[in-house]
Amino acid sequence: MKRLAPALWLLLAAALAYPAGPWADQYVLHVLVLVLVYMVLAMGLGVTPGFCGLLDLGFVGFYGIGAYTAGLLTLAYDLSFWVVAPLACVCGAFFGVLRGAPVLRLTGDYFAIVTFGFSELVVMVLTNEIWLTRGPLGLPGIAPVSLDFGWLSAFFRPGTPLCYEFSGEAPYFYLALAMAASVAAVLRRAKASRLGRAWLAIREDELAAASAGVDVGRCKTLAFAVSAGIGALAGAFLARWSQFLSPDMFKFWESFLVLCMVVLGGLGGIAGACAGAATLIGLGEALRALLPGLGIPVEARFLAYGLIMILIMRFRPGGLFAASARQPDCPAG
Amino acid sequence: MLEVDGIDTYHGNIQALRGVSLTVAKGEIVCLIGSNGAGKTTTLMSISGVTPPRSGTIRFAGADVTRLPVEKIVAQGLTQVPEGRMIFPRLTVLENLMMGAYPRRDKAAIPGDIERVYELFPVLLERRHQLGGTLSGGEQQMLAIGRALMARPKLLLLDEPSLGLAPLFVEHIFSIIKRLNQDGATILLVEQNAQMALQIADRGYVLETGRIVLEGKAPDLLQNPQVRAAYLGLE
Amino acid sequence: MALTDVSFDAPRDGVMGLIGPNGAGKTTLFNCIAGLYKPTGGEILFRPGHRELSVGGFRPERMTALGVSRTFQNIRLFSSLSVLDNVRIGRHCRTKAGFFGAVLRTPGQRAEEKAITGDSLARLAFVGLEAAADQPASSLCYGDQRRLEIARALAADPKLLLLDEPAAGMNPRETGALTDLIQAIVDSGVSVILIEHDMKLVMKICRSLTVLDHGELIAQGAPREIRDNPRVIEAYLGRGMAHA
Amino acid sequence: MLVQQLVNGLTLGLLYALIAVGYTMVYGVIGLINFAHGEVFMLGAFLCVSALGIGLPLALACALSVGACAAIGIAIDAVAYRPLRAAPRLAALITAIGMSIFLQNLALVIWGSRPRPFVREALPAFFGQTAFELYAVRVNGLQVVICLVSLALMAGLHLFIRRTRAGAAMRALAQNRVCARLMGVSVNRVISLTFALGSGLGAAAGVLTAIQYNSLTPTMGYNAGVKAFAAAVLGGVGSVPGAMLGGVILGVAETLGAGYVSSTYRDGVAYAVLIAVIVLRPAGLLGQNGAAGRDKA
Amino acid sequence: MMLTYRLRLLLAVLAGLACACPALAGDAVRIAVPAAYTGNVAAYGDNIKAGVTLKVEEINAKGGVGGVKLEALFLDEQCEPREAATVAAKIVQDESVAAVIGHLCSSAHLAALPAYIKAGLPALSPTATNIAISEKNKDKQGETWSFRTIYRDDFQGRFLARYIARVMGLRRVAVFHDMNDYGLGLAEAFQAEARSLGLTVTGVEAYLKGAQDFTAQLTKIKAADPDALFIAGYSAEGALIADQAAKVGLTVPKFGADGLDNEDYIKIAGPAAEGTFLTAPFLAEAAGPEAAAFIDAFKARFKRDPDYMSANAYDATGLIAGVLANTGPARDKVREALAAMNSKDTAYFGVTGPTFFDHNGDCQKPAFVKTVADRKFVAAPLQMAHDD
Repeated sequence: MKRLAPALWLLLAAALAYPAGPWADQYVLHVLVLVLVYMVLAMGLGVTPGFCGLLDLGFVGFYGIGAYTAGLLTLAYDLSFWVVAPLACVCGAFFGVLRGAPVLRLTGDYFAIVTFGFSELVVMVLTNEIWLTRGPLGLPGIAPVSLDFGWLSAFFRPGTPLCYEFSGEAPYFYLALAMAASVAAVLRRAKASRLGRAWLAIREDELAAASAGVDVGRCKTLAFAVSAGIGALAGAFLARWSQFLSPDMFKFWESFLVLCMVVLGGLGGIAGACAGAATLIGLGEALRALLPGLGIPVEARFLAYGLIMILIMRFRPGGLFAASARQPDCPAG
Repeated sequence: MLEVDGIDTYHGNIQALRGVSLTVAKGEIVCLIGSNGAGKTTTLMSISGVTPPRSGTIRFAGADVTRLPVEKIVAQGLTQVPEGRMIFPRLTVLENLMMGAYPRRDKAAIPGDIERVYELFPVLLERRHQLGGTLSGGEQQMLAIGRALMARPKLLLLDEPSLGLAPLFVEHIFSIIKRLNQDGATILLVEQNAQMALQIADRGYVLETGRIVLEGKAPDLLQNPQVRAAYLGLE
Repeated sequence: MALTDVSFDAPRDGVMGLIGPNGAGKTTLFNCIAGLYKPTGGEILFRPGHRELSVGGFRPERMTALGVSRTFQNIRLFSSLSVLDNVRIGRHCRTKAGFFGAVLRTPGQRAEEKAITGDSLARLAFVGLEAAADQPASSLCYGDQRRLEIARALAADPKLLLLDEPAAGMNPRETGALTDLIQAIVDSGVSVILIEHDMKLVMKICRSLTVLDHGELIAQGAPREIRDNPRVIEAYLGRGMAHA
Repeated sequence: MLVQQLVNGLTLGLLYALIAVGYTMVYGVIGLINFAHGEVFMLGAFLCVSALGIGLPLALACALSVGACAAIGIAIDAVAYRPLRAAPRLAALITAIGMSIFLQNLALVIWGSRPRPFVREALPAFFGQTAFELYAVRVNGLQVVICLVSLALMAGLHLFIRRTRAGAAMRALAQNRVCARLMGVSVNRVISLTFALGSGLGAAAGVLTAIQYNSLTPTMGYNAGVKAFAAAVLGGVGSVPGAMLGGVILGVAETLGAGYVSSTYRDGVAYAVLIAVIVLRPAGLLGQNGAAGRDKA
Repeated sequence: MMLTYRLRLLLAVLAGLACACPALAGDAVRIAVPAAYTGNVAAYGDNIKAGVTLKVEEINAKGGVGGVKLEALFLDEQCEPREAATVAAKIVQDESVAAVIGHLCSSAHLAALPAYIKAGLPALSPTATNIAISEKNKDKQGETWSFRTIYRDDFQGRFLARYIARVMGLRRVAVFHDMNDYGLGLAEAFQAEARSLGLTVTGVEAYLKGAQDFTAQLTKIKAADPDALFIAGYSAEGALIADQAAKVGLTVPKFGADGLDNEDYIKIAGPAAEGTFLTAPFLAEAAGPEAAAFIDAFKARFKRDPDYMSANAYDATGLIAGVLANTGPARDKVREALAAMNSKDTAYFGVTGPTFFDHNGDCQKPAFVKTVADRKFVAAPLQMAHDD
């Protein structure tokens, strides 16, 4: 990590400079924002399997809950993003705890299937409760993010409208970057703390963790809440960025995609999750661009996508960013 | 019968065995003693082919078996009773015994062999329809040995048969090993309990950090001051 | 039913040995005391200091917080974590910083982290592993892994330590060192209950012995008496050991 | 109407069960959810229809499709799972997902995206046309055939696993791989056999589904696969009778849910039952505790 | 060695990304056709692709648009809103694209719209029928940027309710709809009109896209004893519903909207397809010689009958090509020209009849009723005038 630092700084600087320049391309920016959103999702999902060792197949449920919370609040009360995002976060975390309560005892695939069932139920509620969510008709016309400094104007020139409404991809890019960076910072700190160690202990051996004095239920619940909150935050961003929501956006496939990012990147690592997100989204877009050039019909895009996923795992089974596993080196005698 | 010649075995990139050589002649009990992590189990697993050596050769009954797949080696009559017994917990005792006979082609002789195992371990007859996982540690050890006998082994590899057993049971197991040998079985025995192992063995090897550091007749090793200090707890 | 109507009193200090043939219910008994299993009947009383608590069915982390720590028969370390982190996790129930403390790096949290590290290093030094603090636990040798597990258990400041076959798989030299370590633990004021098959160790270190067979208590008393108890010889020790 | 709905649910459930068996067998032996199994099911249906398309008789087409899928199952294992035997479990999960995407889109490229009908002319008249009416409960010939065939296949499988040497080897491998090897079991051969059997049954389910619903699309494996996966877990992963029970329960729950609760929450009822069962019985209905607890990520 | 190989691979991918934006080709004018070409609804994307491809080939055979070739870029978005938004971002930055034909699904269209409006790129959907599009397709100045060559859900829903009540004289109707934007929109409009006409709605059931088993819902529907079944969905599931309805013994006439208008419906439902009535913007018998020529050409090119999606996509391509020929490829000019097609006099005449737009970009089209007889779509014996 330390060794990478200069390269990372350079990358960050390049990223910060990119949208400002004349070379900025809306499509590339859009893809970059998408990558950042998935980075946040991958980091959020990574908490459960990466830190706690539980396979979460239903993460997208929280993404959906966050997005719809933000979308509905925006449409109904015209709240600012800065109010809506924390509310969505809290709402997501609440559902994370709610879902966590009955499954605390479960491990392995049984946990996975319950999380899967949960996310299917979330999508079903979003689809069927038309009175609330407009169902499959979706939520069009959600207001974009805006920065309202109107209250500031009171200090110098009352009445000046100091409002900047996000338009185009560039401001969203900076917002997403800030979001991803803060999530990464939060997780880094959490991971290096008493709580983070307890999470890792649970991942390694739940029974031993309990016997070592870790209150497994509480720590797991906290992990679910943190993970869900981050998912919901990404959802809130999505709602205000895409300005359109529909239940289709939160199908099971998304959970898989995010999970693939986490594992491709190397489980448990924050940088790995980000690398995984960049790889898979980049791959999808690269194939979109490359295939027609090679004379391959669009229908074959996911054929190549699946194949490449198999190949990556075949040759980097620990993930792209996996730390090489240290073997015991025992001078016995 | 078994000639292991200078094998090097690696776990990943870590070398676990360094030029281990040993021989077992027909009818012998040979024991391999050493501390935890010295490479005793790895030696047995290399012989069985589970962790094949990177270099060196293993010859069994005159044929080179060095890099054969496990099932081919087992089919030649080289059967292991693994450390920790490794009973199939959700197969019945009888099914466990039948698994021992898996490589055999002479189906007709199997029932007779089962009777023989029951004779040796009457408790297994009592429990033949019980699941393997419900047996106590000592019973599991008997089942593991019985299962291995079902393969009609030419050479029996025993890995820590006394591990985690009560003193009474340890004695029982060792007396059975002795009896098997008297009935004609050739045995390579890996043991933590050096005292008891050397008492029933013909010859012994001492393994330290993946190397054979001592070898000799069992009574000689029992008298060896180095062995007495390190492995027998006697000054 | 793994245990039937077992009653005994563990002494406040010193080592109590728990012996018996395989499948006698020794580990089950540990699991009941440590909160992994809930006894279907009867009571487990724990007296830390002058209070008396009926702790049957308490959860494991609660037992640890009350002062009962344990090790496992087949070592259960957090193998991919560092040696130091393994012990730090043992401090969990004696510390309290939460998620927000960690994210905001409050002064209290930072001080606590410092204390955790200091306390943990002290435990490592106690068992003689301070040099290995930064290695992953899985890289330790067998005997050291046993020691690390004991250090982790000690990190929770136990009043009672349950050791489940700590000498299994050790050679005489390692067993000797372990005996000294257990003695040092007892000397520091922690009571120990010890499950062990190595009778030499048991006889050397235990103040009293409790013998289980088939889930029932068959004998209890001083090591010398137990060694000559015919029931114990028949069920467990065998003739050879009785005269050893 | 209740009895009618139960009959509907049973037919559906037995199809789920037949697919679920494939999941559960593979799970039992390699401890992995073979996410590509739903795609094998889909390929089974397509291969059978293609075989009928070139004029083969029904029995031969079915046999060909089941055989080909058994081979595909072995190939999936060889390509996607075997190289990752020593890798973390989740790595294999990702290749499984990759495999699933690959196969689905392969079918899309080969057979196109448009739904295809089953070749009705190839079916005996007894199928479909005949309908028995008993006290206002309609059962058509097809439903009877599906029930009988799936029950027969599953019973055969159960006997195979319980009574044969290969079946014992499969169970032994599931319980302790190293020891099974030491008993002389060839791991790769038994795993291949498991994939072949599971995939063959999946293909059979695909053919039955294609006959029952008369429509094949490259994406048909997804829904069926997800339901069957849920059924396998509901019954207790690794347990073949459990998978059968899970399939039937899920099918019936889904049908009753659609009939009596709300048709839009049809799958929701199925998942709610699933979650309730698992929360109350954390190892599934017939699962051994700990069988699926081993996958710390 | 390995590393350098990986590095090279990475560079290759990056290079691929860099040339993702095709160089401005002066010799061609482009239209983007975003739809689902993979995934669950790929079959419908295929219909659109066929219609567009046929028209583009015909136009280029006749010398193209204003002397340059017309080129269609097919972009896969799987009908997923998120993918649609990404594809939209890609389309708008490609300056050689003069207009969009798409999206296939309403939800994808709604997700992509903000990008088109912001960039000022007109879109013309051949299939998106959701009513919300009429409100969300304008920029801040109130100019419309999204048009469609298909009528809205509410029109067809109302039309079918009236047809059932007035032309067929049926009283008790069950509704079975796809739980997506299309099916729900249709079902809601249908029910509202049915109630006002005094029809009894005996039950409303729904299914999810990709489902295969509908017997539970059909058993329930049958128990309520309707005398008509309205299937609000697409042909893939519609055909299965018809088939399974026959199997559970529900033999009432089935009604559907243009979603069922695909020969797959007949192929898959088989004999159960008989007795289905559906609305379509396109009826071979009623259309002129142009439509007949289109049908022949389509059959020759793709070996199957065209459906309404292909016909609408074919017309949308022709319409855009006509505008491009007149105004050139400037996006805002194209939009203005489209907005100016606001009456019968300025309409485009294609195989689906005249197409012109109201101020919301919506079009009025004649609706024909088809039925299935002897495994073929034919005009229903009774048609209904628009204002009936």
